Amino acid sequence: MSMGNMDRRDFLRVLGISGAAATLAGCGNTAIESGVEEVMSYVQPQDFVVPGIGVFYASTCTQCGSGCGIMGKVREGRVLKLEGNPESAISAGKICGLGQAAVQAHYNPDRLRTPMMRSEGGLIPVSWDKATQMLEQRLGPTSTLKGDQIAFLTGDISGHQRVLLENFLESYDSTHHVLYDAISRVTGQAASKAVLGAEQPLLNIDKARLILSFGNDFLGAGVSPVHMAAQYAKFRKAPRGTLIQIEPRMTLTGGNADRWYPIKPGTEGILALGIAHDLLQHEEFAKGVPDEVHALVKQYDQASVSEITGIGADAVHLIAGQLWNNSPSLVIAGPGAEGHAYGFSNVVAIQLLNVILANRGKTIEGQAEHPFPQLAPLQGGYRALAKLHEQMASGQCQALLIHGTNPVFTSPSNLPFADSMEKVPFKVAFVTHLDETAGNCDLVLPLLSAMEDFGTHVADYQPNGVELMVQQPLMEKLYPESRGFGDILLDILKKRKPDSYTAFPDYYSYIKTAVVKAKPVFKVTDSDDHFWEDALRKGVIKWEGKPTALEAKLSLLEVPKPRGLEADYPFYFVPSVRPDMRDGRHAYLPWLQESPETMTTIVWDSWVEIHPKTAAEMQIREGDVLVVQSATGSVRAVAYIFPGIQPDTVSMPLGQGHTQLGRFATGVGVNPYKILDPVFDAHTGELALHATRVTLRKTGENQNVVKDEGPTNFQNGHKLVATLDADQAKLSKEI
Amino acid sequence: MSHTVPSHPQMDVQIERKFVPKQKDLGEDVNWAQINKDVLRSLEKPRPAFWIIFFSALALFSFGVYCEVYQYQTGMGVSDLNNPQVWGLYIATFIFWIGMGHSGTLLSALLHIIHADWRKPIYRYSEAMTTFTLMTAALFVLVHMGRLWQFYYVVAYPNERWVWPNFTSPLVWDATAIGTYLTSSLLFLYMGMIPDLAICRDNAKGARRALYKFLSLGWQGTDRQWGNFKVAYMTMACFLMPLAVSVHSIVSTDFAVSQNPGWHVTSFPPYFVLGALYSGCSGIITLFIVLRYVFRFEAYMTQPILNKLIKMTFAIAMVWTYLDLIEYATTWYGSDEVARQDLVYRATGDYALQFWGMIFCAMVMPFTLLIRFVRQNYVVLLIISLILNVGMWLERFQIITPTFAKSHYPWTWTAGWWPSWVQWGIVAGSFGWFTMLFMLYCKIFPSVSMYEVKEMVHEQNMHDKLHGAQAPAHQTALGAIPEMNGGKI
Amino acid sequence: MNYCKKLFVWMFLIVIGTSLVSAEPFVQGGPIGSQTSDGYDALGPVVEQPIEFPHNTHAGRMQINCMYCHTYARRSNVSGIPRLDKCMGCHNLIEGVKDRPRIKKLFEYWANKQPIPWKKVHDLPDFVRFNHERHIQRFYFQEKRPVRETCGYCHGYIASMTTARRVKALSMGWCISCHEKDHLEKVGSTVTSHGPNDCWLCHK
Amino acid sequence: MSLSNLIKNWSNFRTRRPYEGQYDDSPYKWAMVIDLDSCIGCNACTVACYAENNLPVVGKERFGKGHAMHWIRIERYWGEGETLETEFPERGAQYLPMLCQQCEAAPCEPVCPVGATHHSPDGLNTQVYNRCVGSRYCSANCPYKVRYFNWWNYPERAWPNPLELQLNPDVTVRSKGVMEKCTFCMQRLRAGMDKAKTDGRILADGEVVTACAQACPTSAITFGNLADKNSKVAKMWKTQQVDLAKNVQEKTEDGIRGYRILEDLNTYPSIVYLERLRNMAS
Repeated sequence: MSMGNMDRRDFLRVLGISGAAATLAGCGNTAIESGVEEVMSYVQPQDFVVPGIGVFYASTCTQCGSGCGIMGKVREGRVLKLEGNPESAISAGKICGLGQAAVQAHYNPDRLRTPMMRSEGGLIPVSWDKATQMLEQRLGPTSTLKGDQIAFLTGDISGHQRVLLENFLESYDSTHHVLYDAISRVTGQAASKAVLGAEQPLLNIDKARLILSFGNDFLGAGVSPVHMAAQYAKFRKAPRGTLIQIEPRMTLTGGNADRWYPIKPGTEGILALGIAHDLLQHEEFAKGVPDEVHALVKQYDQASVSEITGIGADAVHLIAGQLWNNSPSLVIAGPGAEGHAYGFSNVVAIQLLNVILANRGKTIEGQAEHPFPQLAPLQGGYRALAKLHEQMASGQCQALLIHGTNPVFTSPSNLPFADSMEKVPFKVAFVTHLDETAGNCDLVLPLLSAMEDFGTHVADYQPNGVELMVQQPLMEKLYPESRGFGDILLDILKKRKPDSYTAFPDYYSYIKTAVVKAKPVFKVTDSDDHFWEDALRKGVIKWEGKPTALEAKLSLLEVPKPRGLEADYPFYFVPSVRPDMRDGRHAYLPWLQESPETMTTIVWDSWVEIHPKTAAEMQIREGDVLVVQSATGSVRAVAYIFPGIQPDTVSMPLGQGHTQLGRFATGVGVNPYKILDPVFDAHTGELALHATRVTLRKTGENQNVVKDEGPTNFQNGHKLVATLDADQAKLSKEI
Repeated sequence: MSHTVPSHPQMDVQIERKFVPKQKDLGEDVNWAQINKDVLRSLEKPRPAFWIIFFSALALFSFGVYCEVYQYQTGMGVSDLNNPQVWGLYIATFIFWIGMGHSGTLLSALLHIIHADWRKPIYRYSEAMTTFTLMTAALFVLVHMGRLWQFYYVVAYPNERWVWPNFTSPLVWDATAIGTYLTSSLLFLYMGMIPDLAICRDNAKGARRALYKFLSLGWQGTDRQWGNFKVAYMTMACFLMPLAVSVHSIVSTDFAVSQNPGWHVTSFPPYFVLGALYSGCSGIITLFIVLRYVFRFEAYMTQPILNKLIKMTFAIAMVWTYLDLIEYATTWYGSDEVARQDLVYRATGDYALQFWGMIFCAMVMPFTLLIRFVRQNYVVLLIISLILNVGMWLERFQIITPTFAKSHYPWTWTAGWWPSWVQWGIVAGSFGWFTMLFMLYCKIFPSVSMYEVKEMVHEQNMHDKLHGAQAPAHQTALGAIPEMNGGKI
Repeated sequence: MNYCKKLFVWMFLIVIGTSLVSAEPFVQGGPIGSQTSDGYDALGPVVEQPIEFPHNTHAGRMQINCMYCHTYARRSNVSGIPRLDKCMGCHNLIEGVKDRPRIKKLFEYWANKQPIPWKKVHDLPDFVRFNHERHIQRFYFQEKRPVRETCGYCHGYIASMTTARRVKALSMGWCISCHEKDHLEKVGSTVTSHGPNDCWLCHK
Repeated sequence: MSLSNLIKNWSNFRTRRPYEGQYDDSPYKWAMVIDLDSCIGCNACTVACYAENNLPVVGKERFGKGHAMHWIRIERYWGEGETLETEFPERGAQYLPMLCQQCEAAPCEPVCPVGATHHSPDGLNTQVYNRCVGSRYCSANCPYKVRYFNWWNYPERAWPNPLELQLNPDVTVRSKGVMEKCTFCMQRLRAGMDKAKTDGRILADGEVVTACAQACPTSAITFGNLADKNSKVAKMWKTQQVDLAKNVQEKTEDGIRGYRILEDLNTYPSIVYLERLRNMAS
């Protein structure tokens, strides 16, 4: 069968859309009718399409950078539901809630349906002709933009999108591709690289007997949660591994820990050194460790570590004891440890534990080498954005193109990105939904949704070899005026460099050609067409690769004590990242808004988490409206009494507080990005997300906290969730 | 007091009696013509006060209808009911009204069977009350339904869907029992009214006459008619007796067969029946005082009758109190930990006010009925009878709401749930509806049974005669049996 | 028997009788409704279709099996409207009728690659699931009943109609009346079984 | 009329206790095992359920009134008792995915006045939307409170165009006044069972699973056919020593994790939960 672009779209042709309207009428049609509803026939469907039976098509989830393989259930031309793709080692047939909600992004009522152009007073809908005209005028062959005059700001990007984008910039003799991710992992990656030689090492969770996690929410808002969750399930089977989580605010992963320790924010590295101090007393761990490390670690005796971190001395000893009893172990650092002025040092200290414990090669390895480095994922952070911001403010930047990121919403108040955007004469946003950043642009181009577009992706985290994920449309595009990101870039490129790109009628043919050309690397002997069809059918092209070895560098930085609390700002402020909202780009998905945040069960809102003890001291009750004030700003939110938090810490979830992003996101909650203190990592210069200090002020108002739980969150003697000591369980006998 | 008991001449004569004889239920000066006159007077053109009250009731009812229409159009959500508070005031008030409907039948049927004659002046309006409270209660069944427009699914009748209702559901029993009870009560009320309707017919003109003529079914008061009537009436009374008991027993199974703590109690059927009689009796006392005042029925609604009514109410209140306390005791000493927690929650939790309100209004207040002053002071008695009913309403409320608020599943507990204005509006509307119906009834139909009061007067006189008391001449002159007067009463 | 008793008996009989009689057409697909042009009692209205499809030619005169065109019936819940290229498969080759207005219309749709907006004739309420596949498999393939009978039990004698019209009740009682009957399990076998009695079989 | 039907099936109206060998002759008895040690509380099941079963999003105000419509909800407890004994939840949170337990002796079934909820031959509590009159008695009687009532006419607002294109055509969109609950993805089972019947076989283990089980990233939810002794679910029930027809389970040894929630109410649920484990030495 031919799977050419046009054919493929043809057979997806929506011929039963009226059937959907009938479904909604649901309880409307309660009688036997004749001649009321329409029933349309297919014109020329593929043979396997049977009305009333869903067909699954493989594709790739683009909701986060994990690059999970998905399958879309398509019926009567509509994509109805997403499932995990068993072909992909990343998702292995499973899918998270965020991924499920991608269909709502596709069918979202607030999707941008036509291009928008700025005229006096704001953005107005225009035709594509007009939009193309403007694009051509500014960016076309006659454009004089050169080098850093043009900037392309994107979020995480990989695959052929990245290649095309870089080619696009190249046509302006520019490499000014600015990557920005509001929840950046740059610090952690840099530290990993410094100690282990790999930015994102491969974590063999299932092989570990003990996991010591410093604020890494690997089951929730981590790097590849679906894959990690599957690994975690194996880790919990016989022989059952133990998870110890150390973090100031209990994350989803912390809720699953065998033992959870609240720590004073920013002292994770010191605790790690304290544990190292304990470990190095043992001969087997001490050998091979350089003297300077020994010397440094010696300062961190249990008593002082305990005082700084707030974790009992015996607990430090206990953790160390378990680490040497349960080998191989795995020590992971997470955003909780990274987001401080000395985040880099924290992570270095934590990763040092992996080296001392000789976990390298067992539970922690290097990812397989990438056969196509040009397709590899790129991730950004705050520093690049800050640099761009300066360039824009100084008027260097003449054209700004934005895709897949929303800096106006996520930048802290010390970086007024919206202001600097005003200095740029031409700003284009490529979006599916009009967000805050797009609202400040001159031209907003409506993109195809992830369910309508072709693409290739390479995941940030590759558990098994390397997978090139293929994204394909699951249905006919809903809005004729929307276009693919690749197609738009290709159109401009064709004008600028007719020789190189006229061969590709569209982005699809570009990808197909590129992938088919790479066939030899995948050691496939099929015909080109067959190879490509197979790729589309499976949604993934696999490249067998072995995990690489990690080399340890035991040069140790000192871990200074973090900035303490001041009288004016007596609380640490820990913004929490929700597994479904992430940096806020998914706030327009009603399923996710309505899905209770697991730890608090709150929906549709922002809230302030306070430890019961602190709340009692301050006489705060649940639902009291509080003003959370930092040196840079303040937000108002309801109080939620939450035992899983360090008493000197308050926490708020990120992702809410949109002023533009459709009806489901606007007016919901507040945006804590705007009260982050401008504290930067000493080594990488990244914004330290967890280093803000705040004060709380009661307003006297009290509101009903909209949450799923009732007045109690205890079982009150009913056997609902029973807990058994792991020693007594007979896991090996279970099926 | 406006009414004083006339002195009894027999006290001097009856030497063989050792005890002070009972006060007579009716005064000596009541004669048959006066009865007709007094009762028919109550059907005359109403005073302005009537219309003021009537239209207030209508306004209240209209507001209730507005609330219901709003709820019907928008969805049950406007009532602020939720998961787990799925029933709220609707079922509480439903039980309240059903309960109110029990004493009328008890008075008329049970007392009729045991020949307690003092029921005669007051049973008619009590029966009317029964009928209207049942009609009000039936409304709540419909109001409560999420899909009111499909209510006929509950009724067992041959249909094109070839499905039956679920006969194991207490709600089906409810629907059946209430339907039967309503029908029979209505029939019983109507049947008992036939001789009186004939009197009305003979005294009315125009449209009213046509109405009474139609309704009196050609009653001529012949010997045969009286004979059949008595048999039929007694049969109906015998049929109604167990029915009345069964209805509230069945209503109690709505709760008793369920899983919920505080409901899962075997003593619920008698507890509910007694509670029903209790609230019904205090309802009758309320209306007794109101009708007596409004229609100047002092001659028929006398202190001795009221006294008996109060005694009965007190007795019922005490049995109910006992059953209520025994329910708490069994819960407290029982093995169901959740039910015990629920009991503690009722007494100390969010609805403690309602709980203790109930205890005060329905358990403590009846003791005031022991005070003679209270029994004889109509204003105080009116207030107390209303308080008793408030207590009974609170009892229904605190059966339902706290149980839902703290049932088996901690996750879905609710704290301080409170009904919305829509629920209150519909509850208020139901009172308007009942008042309206009752007021209309009082102006269209005789609210005191004429022929039975006459019987009573007659029997009292006969009694006196047999026991030597001297009857007033004008009464003995009329003879024993009504039909002897040319078929007219 | 006195007057009263008589009255009661009559009233009782009338109530029961009325409900039985009024339920009858819903159950049996019977007496009310207009006549189709072919003399059938139709319960549904005449439905105007974009093309007045002559079932009588295809299923009647040509004796084409229903499932030749309604090919999904044996594989899916829905019998499905035939795909347009199915019509074209034959009509491309039938030169004789190409100039007829209905065929011209068909070619027009085909040329535009447009689906034909047929109107549903047998449209069950949205909360009902009717599985064509199981019925066809059970009665046509397993019990080997003629297709006219298998399909016709619910759809009537379509071979005599032009565009289809609803002639059966399709009500719940009507469905159950058949589900309660005993049907032969296989051709030639004496074992019988009746249709399932589970609410969730048809209600979704 | 089907008076004959009524008389013939009168015994079905009685609610019986489940008994040993009840499903020996029937091809299917759907059941579930949820491993609370694997459940990480990620809410993937909840969202999958929204997608599969046309659950309406009710919005903040209505959610706050207790009108949420999640057939499966993740409950998060902090402890077994009434308060937290330690300053912090040291052993993490206690996540509990709670959905309709498809009780064998379901309290909801006998009380429905119209029989909208009844026991299906494959052991599920059905909910027939169009039969429901909205008396909410089932919800009042459900100890788990997993029945959700359509307090509002959700279709009016929950799917602004074109969100309604996502709706699953196999599942009715419920209008106001109807009770609804988890169906174990009956539409999937029905389609699978029909197909299997055409092929003359019964469904293989794992051939059809519920949306929640399919999505669950840790495979904490195992769904299958208890009547098939070789299915994974049946084996798990057996090793966990939970018997469908018993209300008090006899365990031969300690450390067997399986239990059913609120079993002492004699509801005989079809879902076995496996106890959460914690390394108490850590």
